[in-house]
Order: sequence, then structure tokens, then C-alpha cells
Amino acid sequence: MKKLINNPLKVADELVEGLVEAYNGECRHVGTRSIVKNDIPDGKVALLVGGGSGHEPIYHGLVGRNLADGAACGDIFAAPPPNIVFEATEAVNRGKGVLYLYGNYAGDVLNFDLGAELASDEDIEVRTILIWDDVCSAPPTEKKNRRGIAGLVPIVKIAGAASQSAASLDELEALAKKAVLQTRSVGVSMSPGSIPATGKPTFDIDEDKIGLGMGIHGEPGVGEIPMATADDLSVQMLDLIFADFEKDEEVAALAPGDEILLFVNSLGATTMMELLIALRKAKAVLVERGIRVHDVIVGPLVTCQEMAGISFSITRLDEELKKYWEMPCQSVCFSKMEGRYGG
Amino acid sequence: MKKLINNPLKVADELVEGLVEAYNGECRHVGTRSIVKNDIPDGKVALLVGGGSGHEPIYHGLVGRNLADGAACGDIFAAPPPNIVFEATEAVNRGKGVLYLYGNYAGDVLNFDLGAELASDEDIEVRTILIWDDVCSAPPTEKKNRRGIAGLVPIVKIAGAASQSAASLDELEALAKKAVLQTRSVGVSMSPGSIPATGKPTFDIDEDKIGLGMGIHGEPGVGEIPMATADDLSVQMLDLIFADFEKDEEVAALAPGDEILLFVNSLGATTMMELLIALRKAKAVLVERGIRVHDVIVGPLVTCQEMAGISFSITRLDEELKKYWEMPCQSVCFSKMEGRYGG
Amino acid sequence: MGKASLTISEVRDMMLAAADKIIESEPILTDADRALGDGDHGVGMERGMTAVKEALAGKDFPSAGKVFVAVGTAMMSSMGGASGAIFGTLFRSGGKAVGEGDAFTAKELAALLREGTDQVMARGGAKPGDKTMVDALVPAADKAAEVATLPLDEALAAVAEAAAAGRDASEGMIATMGRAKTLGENSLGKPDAGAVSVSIIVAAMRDYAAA
Amino acid sequence: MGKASLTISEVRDMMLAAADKIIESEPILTDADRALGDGDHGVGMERGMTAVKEALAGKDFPSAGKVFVAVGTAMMSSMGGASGAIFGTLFRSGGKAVGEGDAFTAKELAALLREGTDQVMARGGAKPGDKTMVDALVPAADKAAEVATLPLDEALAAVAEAAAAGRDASEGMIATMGRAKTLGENSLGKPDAGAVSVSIIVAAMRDYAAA
Ligand SMILES: Nc1ncnc2c1ncn2[C@@H]1O[C@H](COP(=O)(O)OP(=O)(O)O)[C@@H](O)[C@H]1O
Ligand SMILES: Nc1ncnc2c1ncn2[C@@H]1O[C@H](COP(=O)(O)OP(=O)(O)O)[C@@H](O)[C@H]1O
Ligand SMILES: [Mg+2]
Ligand SMILES: [Mg+2]
Ligand SMILES: [Mg+2]
Ligand SMILES: [Mg+2]
Repeated sequence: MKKLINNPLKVADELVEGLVEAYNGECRHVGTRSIVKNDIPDGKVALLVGGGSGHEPIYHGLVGRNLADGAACGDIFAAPPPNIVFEATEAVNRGKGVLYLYGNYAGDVLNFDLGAELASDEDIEVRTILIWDDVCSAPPTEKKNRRGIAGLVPIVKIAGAASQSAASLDELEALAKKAVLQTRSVGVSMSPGSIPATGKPTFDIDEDKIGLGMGIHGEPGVGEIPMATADDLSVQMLDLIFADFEKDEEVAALAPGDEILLFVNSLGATTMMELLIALRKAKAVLVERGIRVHDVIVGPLVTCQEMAGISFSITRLDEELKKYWEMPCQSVCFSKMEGRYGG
Repeated sequence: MKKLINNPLKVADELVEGLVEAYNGECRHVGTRSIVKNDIPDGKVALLVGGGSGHEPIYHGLVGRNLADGAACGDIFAAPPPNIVFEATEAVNRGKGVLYLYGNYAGDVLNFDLGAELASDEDIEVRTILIWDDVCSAPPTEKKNRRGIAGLVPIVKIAGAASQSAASLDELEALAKKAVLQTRSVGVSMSPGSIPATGKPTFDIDEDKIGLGMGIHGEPGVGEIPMATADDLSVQMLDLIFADFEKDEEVAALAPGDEILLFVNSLGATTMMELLIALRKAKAVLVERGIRVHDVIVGPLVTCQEMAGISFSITRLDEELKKYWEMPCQSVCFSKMEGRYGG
Repeated sequence: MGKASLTISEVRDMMLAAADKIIESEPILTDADRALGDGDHGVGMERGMTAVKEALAGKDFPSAGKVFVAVGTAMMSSMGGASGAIFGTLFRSGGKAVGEGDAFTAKELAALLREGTDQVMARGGAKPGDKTMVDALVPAADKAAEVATLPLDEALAAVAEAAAAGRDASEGMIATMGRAKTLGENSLGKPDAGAVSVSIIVAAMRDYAAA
Repeated sequence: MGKASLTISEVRDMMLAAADKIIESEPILTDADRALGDGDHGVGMERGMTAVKEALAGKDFPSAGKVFVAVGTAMMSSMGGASGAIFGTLFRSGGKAVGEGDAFTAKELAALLREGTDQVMARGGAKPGDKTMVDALVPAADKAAEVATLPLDEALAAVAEAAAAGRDASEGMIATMGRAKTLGENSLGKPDAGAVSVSIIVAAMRDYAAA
């Protein structure tokens, strides 16, 4: 693995420094390794994201206009330590409290909770909404054991837009909770990423196998299946999402007429060409089922280095979520104009 | 190479179909393999891009609001045949003529020229501006031998914005020409992409070497150099760009106070992490030289399947180019709000 | 047992045989273009020749020339890339020069190659020595002019030899056109992919006429 | 020649030795976490122990307990990940329980491990049998309570043995916490990475006290 880096042990620090340069004045470096917007208005309910580095452009690439106010950045694949969470919390807080919105991983929960304790010592109110969109990581009755994967992109987009006008932390928390509840993802992987500091692959998989339901670090899901065509696999992935909406007693099944966002994500090395080929089939399946695809996101946004694989995420929209989706937004990796992408 | 595809010989057709689905109503499929916006106003000077597929999200992903009106899509790494160019030309034409804006490759020139002949049979006026930003492909005195690489992204962005209000084909042509004249790129590659139909790597390179100045298919540039750190390589790449502005008698040398766009591109497998680490150094070098980085683009936009490598592109801005840069735009791969990315 | 001249349907069958030969040779062409270009020539020629087969198989044509025009049109509109435009030009212009007769002799062969080659050079700007398919085409066209009065099978044998020699000569050239041009001296020692294609097509034509 | 008790600066040196041992063991820890987790445990521990060395080397501490608190703070604020929070909690809570004395005996060792382990379980929610470092910590803490009146070197020998046995026992467990939990039965047969780290640290403490 020839990587374009300097010191393998400094990649997380250097990439965040680079990210600040990419933001070119919109954001600044705070504390040990956080990135925070410069123009957070007084009295705004703040939105903080974060997690391990190495999954770029998330999580820290989702800071921006009508997006997150800041991100607490961990080292490669490691949750940010509590002090980093606290430094970011302090920097984004404008007196109305801070919503933590991040993927449900043991390390993140432990460290963000410790960070929140430090913040509460300084009288900063913090709430936490965990993202657990990966349907292959636990059954619907055990959502607290589910991982957060690519579904965080539409969720953060919507919460970021809502945070611009949220009257209170309660209001933003409720909205984020709703977006999480309506978002489900399935990922698959064909080959591993590597750990920059060691060059080692993050997992092993046979040449003729695909990990169905795999997490973004290579955590197992449904199991290994024989290598399949893009069409076959797209159908299988959507079936898992449909089945989950169906089984989950907290939400209605996906039904004809429902409006959704569809997000087709690359885990790294999988090309846009492949994403588009998978998207072609996914769209056909959704149309056939009478689901209305309100808008589409496609690209390598939630990655694990040069891991090959894709994920589908579906967020069911109501009028409120749609309103926030349609607001424009801008960050180094994810921007849109007012309205839908599609005409 | 495990690729998520269906029929290896149908990837170009299927990815364009997927792209149309990604545009979700904004664009439609035209003729054999073109994609065209639905809402091109009457009397608009049209902008057509195109080229071989396999480099997604370009070229066809740059169709969109305030961007290109359509794209003629070739098969993998192959210029679109004349009939496809013609079909796209006819579909975007609104009576004010069509500007072809594409990368300078023999195959593209031959086929777009043949397409233009077919268009002129139908009394459609066509002009062509070639993009030749790769400074490592020929000296400044032989620009007609230079390849077009990642610099096409800022150029198409700016031309697309200008095309919204261009009074005539002449006006748009002159503007695009200026954007081309002020844009220079250098690419490097660490490892090849593969041809989807054969699975073969597009070129070979030693494990401890980098191709300096390589084109987006692996065409040689300055030569192979030993694997280097991100910082070293970033300095070398920028030096080549600075030297080229200096040597080129058609443009002024880059001087303190000049305002530029900086685009850091991944050729595919190179991660956003690496792009950001390279960007960190590039920005430092530019600041040290007194160059004002007006805005930054970063991401995998001009790729060659899972090729590993990056490119830097610099576009020097004047007030006119800056005005068009700052307009919002939207496509499946490249969107921005009004103004700069950076605050 | 060779053929001194071909009927229209034999011309069609000869080009179908050439199409099969190229499709079979995809790996060779891929490797040639990998070495010096972007590696897509084999797949492109396969795509073009698959379109040629669709355009020719089971069809009747009013003249030998029209068969070649159909070959060129199929290649030009299906392949893309430099070689799609170049082979399209070769067979479309060459086919028009063959004229509306119903026999294909060494004279028509000479017309096909001369006009086709001239138009390729006009369109693409490549001269002999630039390490393109022109380096196989020009010797083939020259030889065809020389042998224009021989029986077709004998003429094609001589022309195929000239094309093969041109392909071999391209190994010693430095590329100045197309994607290989930036290789400079590194392009030495390998034949041009398009020249390989030309030599395969002409050899298949020879084999058809010889049988 | 073993040590029945340690001075404050010996405690510091013992933890520096443990830090070196972990840094040396990075590949082992990486492999353990690659098998069951996301493969970053080795690098994370290396980062944590590098911070520990910076925090301890050449520094004087007012008490043995404060050395452990400094170890925990360095790990917690440099590592991140599950193990940063867990090891941070272990040494910070455990260090506070060691108290402000200037001798570190088997009694202080028992307090360190008991309180540290309890707080780790409270913070992380893992119970014995969940295949986490708790499976090395609980037997180590239990054994330390049993041997709290022995000389420190002897006590550490027994505790290190218990930690190693706990690590080995984790091989037969099915992961229910952390990233390995989705492996289910596939997690059988391999030790938990955090348990490996715990056993390496305790073994290094034993070796220091034995010397
Ligand atoms: N200007 C030209 N004139 C004649 N032949 C050319 C020219 N440019 C390229 N070629 C031929 O095309 C071949 C490459 O074809 P192909 O790989 O299909 O197209 P591309 O270069 O677009 O990838 C070269 O080997 C060469 O023989
Ligand atoms: N809830 C928990 N309680 C105790 N230890 C835990 C818990 N979750 C994880 N661990 C320990 O952390 C180790 C993994 O650490 P590390 O790889 O550094 O963090 P991460 O899981 O965030 O990548 C596991 O092997 C396990 O021993
Ligand atoms: Mg981790
Ligand atoms: Mg090509
Ligand atoms: Mg080629
Ligand atoms: Mg881990």
C-alpha cells in the first residue's frame, strides 16, 4: 500500500490540519484535534459530530453551512478522547446547549459521555442522539447494539439544517431522533482498507466472496456470500432494508407512496462507475415498489481508507424532514443548492 | 479486482443509465449514450462536455445547474463516437450554438470534430475549446500536444456559470478560453486503475516508485521518481506548476497577490485523508509565496477507476472568473452554494 | 485454389472473417495498447467488430464498396476513441473509392487502401514514422498499387506482408501522436496497437482470399 | 532479590517499563484486534503508552497513586477509542484508590485493581464473560485481594498468572461488547485484544518487581 503521507503516526493530526485549510477560513482548528465553524451565531443550538478519523470525508467533513457546527476528531478508527470532545463542545456552545450526533460505537459512546461530563462541569448542557442505521448489526429490538454507518450523512444534513432555527435543544434533539428513526442502511464489502500506521488490511476476505451487511471497519453482518452481480447485490441489500422497516415495531413498513432519500455510498476504492450501476438497479426496484425517491445522494462519503464496498441508505421523509433536506448546505464534501438535486 | 458490475462490456451504458437516475428528473438520457438537462432555456448558448467513461464522476457528472447542459459519453476510456456527439449537440442546442469543452486527446478531437461536421449539416453552430492543463505532457510552446486532466473541473464550473448569461457563442468561447489559459495541473500516480472489461491494470509501476506528471490513464510525464512523502511530493508538484506559468509566454508568472483556485484531486483509490495531508502542505507553500487561495476544491472528481494518485490544479482568477466561480452550482458530484466555500 | 476476385457476398464474408479474427485477438491488442496507450484498444476493436458483424451478417449489399462503407460506419459509431474515428474514416472513404461495381479485385483493393489511407492521414494528421496505424497502412497501400494487376489472392498476400512489415517497423519508431506520444524514447521496441490491428485485418483478408 | 514494596519513583519506573513492553507488543495487539475488531488496538496502545512515557519520564510524583492517575490521564487523553476510555478509567480510578502513601505494596496493588476494575465495569457495562479486558481484570483483581499480605513481587507473580489465565479464558468466550460483538460464535478461539494488553502490562509490572 503506497500511501501519500508523511509520518504514519501523525496522519490524523495532519489531515485535520489539511481539512482546516480546505475550509479556507470557514472553520478553525480548536484544541487538540477539533474543527469548528467560525460564524456560529449567539443563541444557536449547537450541533457537534465526530468520531474516528480515517473515514474521510466524514465525520469532520460534515461541518459547514447549514450542517454541523463542529467535529471532535479521533485518531484513525478511534473515537476522540474526552478532552477533545470537551474542547469541541466548549467551542461550539452558544449558551443554548449542544447536541452530540454520532455513530453508535462503544468507544465513541464512552468518550463522548466522558466529554459530556467535562462539559457539564462547565454548565454546558449536552444531549446525545446515537446513529444506529446499520440493520445488519442487530435485530430491530436491539437497536442499542446497532452500528452507525453511512446513514449519518442524510441525518446530519437534516439535523444541521434544523439546527439553524431550532428554538431549543429539546426541539433539535426530537428532530434528530426522528431522522435517525427513519434511516436504515446496509453495507457490503469486497476487500479491506488498511490501517495507515501499520499498512495492515483491516480484515481478510476471499477473492470470490462479498461480506454482506459488513460495517465500515469490516465488522461482520449477515455473513459472506459468493461474489455477485451489481444487480443481484442491489436487490439483496434493498430487501434487507425493506425487511427491517417491516419488522421494526417502532416504524411503519415502507409502503407505496412513501417518499425517501436514497444514498448510495462508496466505502473507498469502489468507483463512482460501480455506484451508478448499483443505483440504476436500486432505483428500478424502488420505483417498482411504488416508493417515491425524492432525492438521491451518490458518492464516496463514508469510507474506510481504500476498502472496496458500497452501502445503501434510505431515509423516509415527512414534510418536516423534507423541508430541512431541501435547504442548501455546504461543506468540503457535501453541498447542495436550495431544493432537490433532481429537477 | 472484484468489481460491482453486471456485464463487463455494458458498464458504460449502465453507468450512464444510473447517472440519469442519480439526476432523478433533472437530466434525461438522449440518443445512444448522452445525458442532457431537461430545463435548458430557449436562446441559451449551450455548453457540451464529454469524453470517455470510466473517469467518473467526470465528465458526465458535470452536467447540472449552472454547469454543463449535456455530455456525450464514450465507452470506457474511449472518446464518444461522432453520432453520440451529434445526438448530444442536437439535444442541447437552443439556437444560439454549442460550445464543446473537453480534454485534448486525439480520439476526442477526431470524434468531436466529426460530430461537429454532422451538426453543421443541420445548421448548428459549434465551437471547440480544448482543455490542455497537464503541464507535464508537453512544453508551453506545444500546448496543442498537452492532455486535459483535472483542471477541467474549475474550467467547466466557470464556463457553466458564464453560459447562463452569455450573450453569444463568441462570448462564451472567449471566457472558456481565458479559463483554460489560466489553468495548470500536475498529476502523479502510485498505482494503476484497471479496465473493467478485461480486469487488466492500465499500466505497471514498481512498488517503490511514483509516476510524476502522469496522465489520468497512466500516460507518462516527467518520469518515475522514488516514492516520496506527501510534503515532498506536494512541493515538487507545485514547483512544476509555478515553473510552467513562468516559462509560458502567453501568461504572466504566478506572483504574490495573485488569486487562485486550488483543486486537489484524487485519481481514485487515493483517500480523502491523503488529499487533505497533501493540501495542508500545498496551502503552506502557496501562502509562503504570497499567493491568495480564493477557494479550494478537494475530492475524487477526475479518476481512472481505482488508480492511486493525486493531482493539483491551479486556476488564476480575475474579477470575471471569480464572479462565475462564486455562482452556486449543482450536479451529482460537484455543488456549491453562492460565494466561496471558505468563509 | 485462391480467389482471383471476390463477389459482393464474398467481400462481406471476408470482412466477417476479419471481424472474428480481431475479436479473437483482443488480448494481443489490449497488451499492445497497455504498453503504449491506455489499454483499451483491444476492447474497442472487439466492440467495433461486434458491431461490424451485426451490420454485415446475413445482409445483402448493392456493391463491394458499400460493404466497406458499412464496416466503417459500424466501427465509427460503436467504437469511439482515436481508432473508431480512424478505422471509420479508413473504411468509409476507402469503400466509397471502391465504387459501385460487383467484383472486388486487386484494383479495388488498391483503391480502398489508397483513398482510405489518404483520408486517415488528412483526418488524423499522422505521417509515416509517427508510430500509428499509418505506418502499416502506407506500405500496404503502396504495395497494393504495385500489385493492382495481380489476382486478388496474390495481391493480398503481398499487401499483408507489407502491412506486417510496417507493423514491425513501428517497433523502431518513437511515438509522436496519440496517447503514446508522451512516452518519447520509451515507446521504442513495441509495435503500435493500431498497426497491429491493421496487420491482423489484412492477414485475415489474405487468408480468406487464399482459401 | 525481588521487591517487597516499591518507592514512588520505582512505581514510575515500573509503569515506564510496562509502557515500553506495550509499545514493543504493538504487532501482537494489532493482530488480536484485526481478528476480532477494527485492528487499531495496537496503534492505540502504542500512542497511549508513548503519552504515558512523556507524562512520567523524569517526573517526580507526590504519591504512588498519583503515578497511576497520571498514567490513566495520559492514556485517556491520547488514545481515544474504547480502550482509551477504559484504560483511562482503570488507572485514574484505581490510582485514586491507591491513596496518598509513598509505598506501593501488595495492599495498594489490590486497591488499584479492585477499584479500577469496578469503575471499568460501571463505565463500560461489560461483565465477566463478555470477552473484554474485564475478563483479564476481574481474575487479576480477585487474586490481588487474596495475596494482599504477600510481598509485592510474590503478589504480582500470582496476579500476572491470573491475568494471563483470564486472557486465555477469553479465547473461549463469545464477544457481546464492542466491535467484536457482531462476530458471535466466530469470535471463539481468539483472545480479546484488551485482555492481551492487560496481561502484558501486569506481566511487565511483575518483571519489574522481580528484578
Ligand atoms: N492521429 C492518428 N492517426 C492515425 N492513427 C492514430 C492516430 N491517433 C491514434 N491512432 C491509432 O489509434 C490507436 C489507438 O487506438 P485506441 O486505443 O482505440 O484509441 P485511444 O488512443 O483513443 O485510446 C493507436 O495505436 C494508433 O494506431
Ligand atoms: N465496554 C467495554 N468494557 C471493557 N472493555 C471494553 C469495552 N469495549 C471494548 N473494550 C475493550 O477495548 C478493546 C478494544 O480497544 P480498541 O481497539 O483500542 O478500541 P475500539 O474498539 O474503539 O477500536 C477490546 O478488546 C476490549 O478489551
Ligand atoms: Mg477503533
Ligand atoms: Mg482510449
Ligand atoms: Mg487506447
Ligand atoms: Mg479497535
